[in-house]
Amino acid sequence: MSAMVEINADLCKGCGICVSVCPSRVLALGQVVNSQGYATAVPVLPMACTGCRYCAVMCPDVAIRVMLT
Amino acid sequence: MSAMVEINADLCKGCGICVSVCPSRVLALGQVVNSQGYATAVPVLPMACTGCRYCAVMCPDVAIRVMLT
Amino acid sequence: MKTLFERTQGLTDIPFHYCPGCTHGIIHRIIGEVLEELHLLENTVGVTGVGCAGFAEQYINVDFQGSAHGRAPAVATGIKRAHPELVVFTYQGDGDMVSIGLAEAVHAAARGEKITAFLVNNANYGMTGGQMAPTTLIGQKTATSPYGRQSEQSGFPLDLPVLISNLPGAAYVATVTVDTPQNVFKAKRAVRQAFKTQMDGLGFSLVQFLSTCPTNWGLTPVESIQWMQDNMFPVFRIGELKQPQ
Amino acid sequence: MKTLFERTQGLTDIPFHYCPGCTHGIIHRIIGEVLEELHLLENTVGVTGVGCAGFAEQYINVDFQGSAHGRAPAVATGIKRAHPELVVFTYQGDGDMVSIGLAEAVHAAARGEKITAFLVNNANYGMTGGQMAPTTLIGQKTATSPYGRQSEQSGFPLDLPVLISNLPGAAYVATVTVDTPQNVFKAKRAVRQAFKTQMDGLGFSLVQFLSTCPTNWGLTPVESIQWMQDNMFPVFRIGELKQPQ
Amino acid sequence: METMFMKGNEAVAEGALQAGCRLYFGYPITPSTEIIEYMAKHLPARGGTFVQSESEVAAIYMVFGAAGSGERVMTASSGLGISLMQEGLSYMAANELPAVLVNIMRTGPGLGGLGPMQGDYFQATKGGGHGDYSLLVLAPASVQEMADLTMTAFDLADEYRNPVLILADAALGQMMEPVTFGAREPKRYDKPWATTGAKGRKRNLVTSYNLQNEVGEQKSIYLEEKYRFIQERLQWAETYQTEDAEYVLVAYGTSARIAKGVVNALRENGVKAGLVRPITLWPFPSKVFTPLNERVKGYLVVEMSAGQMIEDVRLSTEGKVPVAFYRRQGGIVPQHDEILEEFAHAFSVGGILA
Amino acid sequence: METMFMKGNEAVAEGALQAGCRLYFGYPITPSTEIIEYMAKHLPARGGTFVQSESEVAAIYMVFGAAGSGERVMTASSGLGISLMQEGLSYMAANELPAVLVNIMRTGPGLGGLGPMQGDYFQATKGGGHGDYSLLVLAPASVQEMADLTMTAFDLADEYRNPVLILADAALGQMMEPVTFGAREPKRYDKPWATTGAKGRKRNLVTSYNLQNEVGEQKSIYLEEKYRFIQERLQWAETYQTEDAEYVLVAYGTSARIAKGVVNALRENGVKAGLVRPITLWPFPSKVFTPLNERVKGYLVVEMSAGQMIEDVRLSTEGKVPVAFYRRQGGIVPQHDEILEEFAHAFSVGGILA
Amino acid sequence: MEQRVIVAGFGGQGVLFVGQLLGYSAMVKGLNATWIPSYGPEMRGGTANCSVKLGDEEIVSPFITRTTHLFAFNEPSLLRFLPSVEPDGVVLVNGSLIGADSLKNVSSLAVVVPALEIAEQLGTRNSWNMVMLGVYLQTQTLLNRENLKQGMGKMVGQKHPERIESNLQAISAGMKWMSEQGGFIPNEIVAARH
Amino acid sequence: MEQRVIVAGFGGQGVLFVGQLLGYSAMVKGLNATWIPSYGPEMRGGTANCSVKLGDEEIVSPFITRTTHLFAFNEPSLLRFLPSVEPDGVVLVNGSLIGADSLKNVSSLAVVVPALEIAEQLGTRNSWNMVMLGVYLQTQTLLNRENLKQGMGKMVGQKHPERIESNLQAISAGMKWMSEQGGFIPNEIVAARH
Ligand SMILES: Cc1ncc(C[n+]2csc(CCOP(=O)(O)OP(=O)(O)O)c2C)c(N)n1
Ligand SMILES: Cc1ncc(C[n+]2csc(CCOP(=O)(O)OP(=O)(O)O)c2C)c(N)n1
Ligand code: SF4
Ligand code: SF4
Ligand code: SF4
Ligand code: SF4
Ligand code: SF4
Ligand code: SF4
Ligand SMILES: [Mg+2]
Ligand SMILES: [Mg+2]
Repeated sequence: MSAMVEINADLCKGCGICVSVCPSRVLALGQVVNSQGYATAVPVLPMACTGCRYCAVMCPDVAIRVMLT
Repeated sequence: MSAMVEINADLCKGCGICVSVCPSRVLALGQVVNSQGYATAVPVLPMACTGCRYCAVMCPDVAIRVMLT
Repeated sequence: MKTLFERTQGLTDIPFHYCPGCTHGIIHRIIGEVLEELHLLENTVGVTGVGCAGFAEQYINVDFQGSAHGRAPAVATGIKRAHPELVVFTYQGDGDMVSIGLAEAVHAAARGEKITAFLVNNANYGMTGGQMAPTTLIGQKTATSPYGRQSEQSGFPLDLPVLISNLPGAAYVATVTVDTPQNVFKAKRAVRQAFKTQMDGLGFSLVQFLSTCPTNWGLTPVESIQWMQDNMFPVFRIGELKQPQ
Repeated sequence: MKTLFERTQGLTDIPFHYCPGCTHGIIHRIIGEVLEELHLLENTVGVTGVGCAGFAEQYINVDFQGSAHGRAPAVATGIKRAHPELVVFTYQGDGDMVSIGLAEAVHAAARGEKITAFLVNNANYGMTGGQMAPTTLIGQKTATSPYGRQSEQSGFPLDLPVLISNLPGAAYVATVTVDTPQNVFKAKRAVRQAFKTQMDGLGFSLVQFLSTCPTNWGLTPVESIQWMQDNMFPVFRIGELKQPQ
Repeated sequence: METMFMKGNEAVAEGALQAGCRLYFGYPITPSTEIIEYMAKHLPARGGTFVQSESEVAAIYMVFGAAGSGERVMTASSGLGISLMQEGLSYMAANELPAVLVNIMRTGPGLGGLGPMQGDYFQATKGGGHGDYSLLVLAPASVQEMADLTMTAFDLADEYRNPVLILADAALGQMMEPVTFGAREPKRYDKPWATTGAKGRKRNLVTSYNLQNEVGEQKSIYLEEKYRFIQERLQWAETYQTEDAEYVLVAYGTSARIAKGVVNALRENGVKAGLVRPITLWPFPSKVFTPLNERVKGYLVVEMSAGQMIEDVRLSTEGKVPVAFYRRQGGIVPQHDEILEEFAHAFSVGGILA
Repeated sequence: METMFMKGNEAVAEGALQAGCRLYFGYPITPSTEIIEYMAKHLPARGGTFVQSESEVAAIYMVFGAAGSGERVMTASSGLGISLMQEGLSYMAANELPAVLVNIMRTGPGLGGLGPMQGDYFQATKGGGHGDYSLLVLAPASVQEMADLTMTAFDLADEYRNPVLILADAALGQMMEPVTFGAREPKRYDKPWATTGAKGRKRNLVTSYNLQNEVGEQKSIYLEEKYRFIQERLQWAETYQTEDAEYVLVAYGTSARIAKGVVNALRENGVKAGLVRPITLWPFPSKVFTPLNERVKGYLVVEMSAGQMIEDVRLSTEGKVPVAFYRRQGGIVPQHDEILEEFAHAFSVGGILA
Repeated sequence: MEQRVIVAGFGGQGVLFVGQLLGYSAMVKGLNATWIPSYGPEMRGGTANCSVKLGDEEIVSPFITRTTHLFAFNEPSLLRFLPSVEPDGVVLVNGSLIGADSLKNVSSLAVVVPALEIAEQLGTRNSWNMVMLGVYLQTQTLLNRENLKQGMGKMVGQKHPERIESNLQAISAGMKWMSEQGGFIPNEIVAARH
Repeated sequence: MEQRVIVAGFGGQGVLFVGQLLGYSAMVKGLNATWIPSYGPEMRGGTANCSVKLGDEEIVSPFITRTTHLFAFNEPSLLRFLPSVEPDGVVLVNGSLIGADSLKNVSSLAVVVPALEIAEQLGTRNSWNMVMLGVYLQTQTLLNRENLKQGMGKMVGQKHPERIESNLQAISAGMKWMSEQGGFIPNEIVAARH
């Protein structure tokens, strides 16, 4: 089983909080700008995700889903 | 020297507080009704007054003067 | 002939209109005396709330502004900020200050406003005929708690000095009583201390007086003092809750 | 495939309009989650104050009334007294609850009103562009304290939970933070405890959240969390100040 | 059916109870105090809830909350307290919340005095709060009407989803008269919009914020149309001897009682006088004036204020008929003889003074 | 003399400073916030005192206290906050306290929205508080006037011992325009009635309570006469192209700016149109209408409300001339073309639409 | 026919009670009635008064400009309300508090009632105001003792039957005293006139 | 002559600044000018716009119904305000955020400015909005570079002369770019038109 993090780019505002709290450095702010003009967060090291949910718990826009596959 | 208590019958409302606090039982509520309809306090044992001022300090209508003669 | 006690210059000549035995009168007198003793009669502005206390402006011999119900601390703030050199005090009932005027009172304390507030707590709304106040005791019958105040419906008596005494802006906070000559002297000392706190620029000062309302309590004046001692003294924390360091 | 974390039914589908990184969003979410977990979504009425927080009604998935600025505790009282069987909570900013709405909040506590109040303290008025709040820290620059808040002029930060925690009507009082995942979990426990206190009919419950306002603080969201830890944590008493016996 | 000898204030309270008022939130103020005291005493026993609020501001928002969750609710005060409620009243109207409030008018402005006055007419009818809205305003003129119009007020509030204000001067609040309560059953209204917990339905929002101007304008137009609809339907006035009247006195509340005596006196002296007594102050019963404007020689407005309702009378008479004015202030009620004198003077009618 | 490019709100604040305003008490609210922020920034440096109050209720009573002790003082807010001040305003008027307040109107009722609106006209001009009193109400229509009328307001307040309200819609508060400040010296008024400590004089009382009705009535009559005196003297309006006008638009504030453009367009199309722009809303400049009523064929009132000032226009026209109405609401400003259309429709004037 | 009654005196003298009782009694008799008190903080000053109107026609105003019956329980009240009394009106005066001097200028019928003494004889000192009511009954024809009895029943309910009883006794005593003065003859001077 | 300019984009793009600069510049030139922003909590949503009117006659309304110049800094702004642009108006588009697709329905003159690229070449990435202003200068005759310079001086004061300098460089670069496109010929299609 491995964990997977999913970021809803429509909701993400690129605040960077998830990036700062992920213990496994899974996330980073990307270059792509969404329809609101925000550079959203993206999983840059998706495989490193442990499913700890820190990112989701701290995301102010509830843009993150964490799953176990 | 002896103490003397003087009650302003226009101001007195006959509340009886001075009567109740005088340690020397100098005062009592009289039978005479003033223009406001109040039976005012009168010194019934004027000579017993020690000048302790308790009555004056407690009079809500500042109707009492205490003197030393 | 020496005068041991006479009417202070701090009071006007107008007879009080208060009910017989109402201790508002004692409180007026000691405030007037302290103002006279501290030579403040020409340097002070009082602010009344609305309530029986609202007539203080007729009796205490300084400039006065009549505020709206509960707003005296705000009015006093306006005066003090306009004229920091003046001594400014409010005279308010418990309904006035603890109920409708709570926000203004607490914020003045929190701001450390350099004013003095006198709170006359007679456990009900005297002026309007004896309704429940935030200070009304549990079980006490009033015109709006005809079955006795019940905490389940109306909560618990509010002791404003206790509430604000830990605010850093509150410099001097005391609760005093006017039930005996000795306690009246103590009360007068508290009044003096409150004004001094203001004059020294230390912050907000508050003196709560426990006071009687014979008319609405349905007791004689002397019984009222007894009732106050028996029922109010255990509920409100008496003493100097906070003194300037 | 198992879901470890997904959006709660306690939130609507409408995206938050809050600024990037504003922790109002975290607080919304945990309230929504607790409401869902306690099966309260069909049994609850929320009341918003005015402020950024005022939009909570769009997002938290229960019946809502939008109150005027500061008056949510009074509105909640009206609802709760009309429908004691409902769970009623307020969601208010620090300007809303501690400044203009102080009287309503303290009186609701004093009455032991069986409602829950959530106070989001971001040390300023977010919605109107970052003015000074009663919670603004000494020295903090805001739009109305452009030279930094000075206690001499504006007094001291007001910590509402501390102020009311000794009132007998206040049954559960806590201050929590949303700066780390661990603290968010703690905050969520406080939310649950607050609702439970209400459901058990024990009295008034208040949870203060220390929260960020990156936009008006002029910091990035991540810097804001750091600023909150460095500057707000020492000033506001964090923890459960009062628990039901 | 029972007849009681009651104060107007008590009749208001009893009327509310009989109309099914379930909650009362309020703050004491002379000369309205008997209302809150009656409620404190009787509401709990009759299955309701009484809360003394910390202020009038809190009172109106408690009323807001209870009304928003669908219950019949009331508050009462006097001018000063009603002033403090202006923000709340604007909110209630914007949210279309039904509730009944009572203003037992004392003298103003400021702290004023405790005597009867009609100086809060503008505040009541033009909207003392911000924005375009109206309260429905009812003006009783007897203790019986204090009871009856209070009951009516609850129905109107629910019918039109709007706060209804009973506007009475202190004399009406303080006086006692016989008053009869019939076995009037309170009407029941469905309130699907109320916040009662979103069980088995979509969640309800009671809010008045409009992020977008376009939405705001739609809301404004909706309210405007509602108000116009009410204005069409709800213009109540008592007309007394107006059928053949050449002169018409216009007054409400206690002023109207005295004016009625004046009309009687004028009739005894052969002057064809009549009385229009507006019962709804908002909507103002303009329609009543339309036929009169064509044949009346003069109106005499009598108020206990510097002249407030007279503006609505002027608007209703469209400049067609002269409008004279008599008033007393400061808690003093206009006197029969004085009104007669003013009448004689305004319309140069002789021989009517004793 | 310096010309600056400023927001209307800033111009109000700078105007106040130049008028010698020494104290500001207030509470933030969009769209007036620039005023409090400007004061927080500049008042201390210019020898004054700024206090952010805990609420609008507290603000107006702080203003009360400072005004009562003789200092020039101001507060500003928007509709909701002004509603909360109604009790205080009644008190201030009753105590004849001079001060300046500013309402930067947003949309209402209730929480409303932030767009510009003129829905607080009734509240401002009829007295939203209890009792008979009036505020003096000034309505600027440009950023320059935001500054100038604020300065004037301080003088009027002291001159007549009455609170003066600047009533401006949010567009005027938020827009920037060039504004020039002259070297206008603030007038100085003696205030022997102020509470400044009773040194060398009898003590002063600032109170509004009347124990006896007779005293209350004297006070009412005194105030009434003062107001009538002001009404006689102080009716200000800008008239534009009214000399030969057959049709007159009536509007204030932002509406008036747009209406002026419409007048220009009508003139270009050969229609003799003019504009009356009331500058004092209380007293309403009725006198300006008197000569016009005799020859004008129609008035068109333009407001950003459901229709409030139109009542005063109707009262001023005494039914002699038809009064048409155009308005937008909810934060939307009436548009040039729409007004033209309404004009064409109301007065059956053809050929003026593009 | 309309009676316009003012009752005035110190607080605590039962001023409002006496007035209300007239109102209740009129109501139970099927008459129209209004009662209005002076109210508010003046009461702190210790005086009180109320106006009662009774009659078979609609009562337009509850206020009284021309008084038909004045109950003056103390001197300030007498001085204050005397000017409003009609030439053929009746002034009922509490003789225990008001001296003959004060009545010098009274041109209407003035009845000085030794009410306290009468009540003391009954052993119910506090019922002196009921004695006054008894005297009043003899000066008019709208209300009689039975009306007052029923009014009292409606007013205080059946909770204190003994109080009603002692009140009625005092009323009777007042009636008796007045008839001993020769009864009431409209527009004539009765024994009690000063 | 009256110019009616709308500047619209995301918060943080300097929308209000650009608009105010136009106002200040007009003022120092002795023209009339009004500026009005959209304001309030919509800004939380991340968009901003303002309306500027400039001209030598009295400006009656600060609001714009027919736009002569639209600065569209992002796509939603373009879509929102395009309908208001006059047939002979000018649409100045931030080419770095707005794709050619969005311009399909533009019937007025649209100038797509590679503003970010130009600013980056200058080494002042953030001054791309000044580049837009430079382009604008070439499309009208009311204001020139000198006016903007003075307006900027009045607006930001002498505190940051280096910022003024770099802004002016960016303006010049924008002007240069536009003139390289063949300059502005009213009612004709310029190179940049899509
Ligand atoms: C806004 C407003 N609400 C209500 C009142 C009526 N009112 C006058 S005094 C008072 C209460 C006074 O009680 P308190 O402050 O305890 O003073 P006390 O008379 O007991 O000394 C009230 C409710 C008022 N004047 N203004
Ligand atoms: C009576 C009233 N006064 C002022 C305002 C303007 N106002 C709206 S929100 C707000 C402050 C909000 O600050 P806070 O409560 O701290 O919430 P935040 O936006 O910081 O979450 C103010 C002053 C208002 N809406 N109503
Ligand atoms: S679940 Fe944990 S490890 Fe995975 S992305 Fe989120 S914070 Fe990182
Ligand atoms: S915390 Fe949420 S909103 Fe912020 S960057 Fe991460 S996913 Fe986006
Ligand atoms: S001074 Fe003392 S002893 Fe004399 S009467 Fe007063 S209380 Fe009694
Ligand atoms: S205490 Fe004063 S008022 Fe009371 S009885 Fe004695 S003298 Fe009279
Ligand atoms: S009512 Fe009570 S507080 Fe007021 S004067 Fe009388 S006794 Fe004193
Ligand atoms: S202004 Fe502050 S509190 Fe409001 S949404 Fe933005 S960051 Fe959050
Ligand atoms: Mg009290
Ligand atoms: Mg905040």
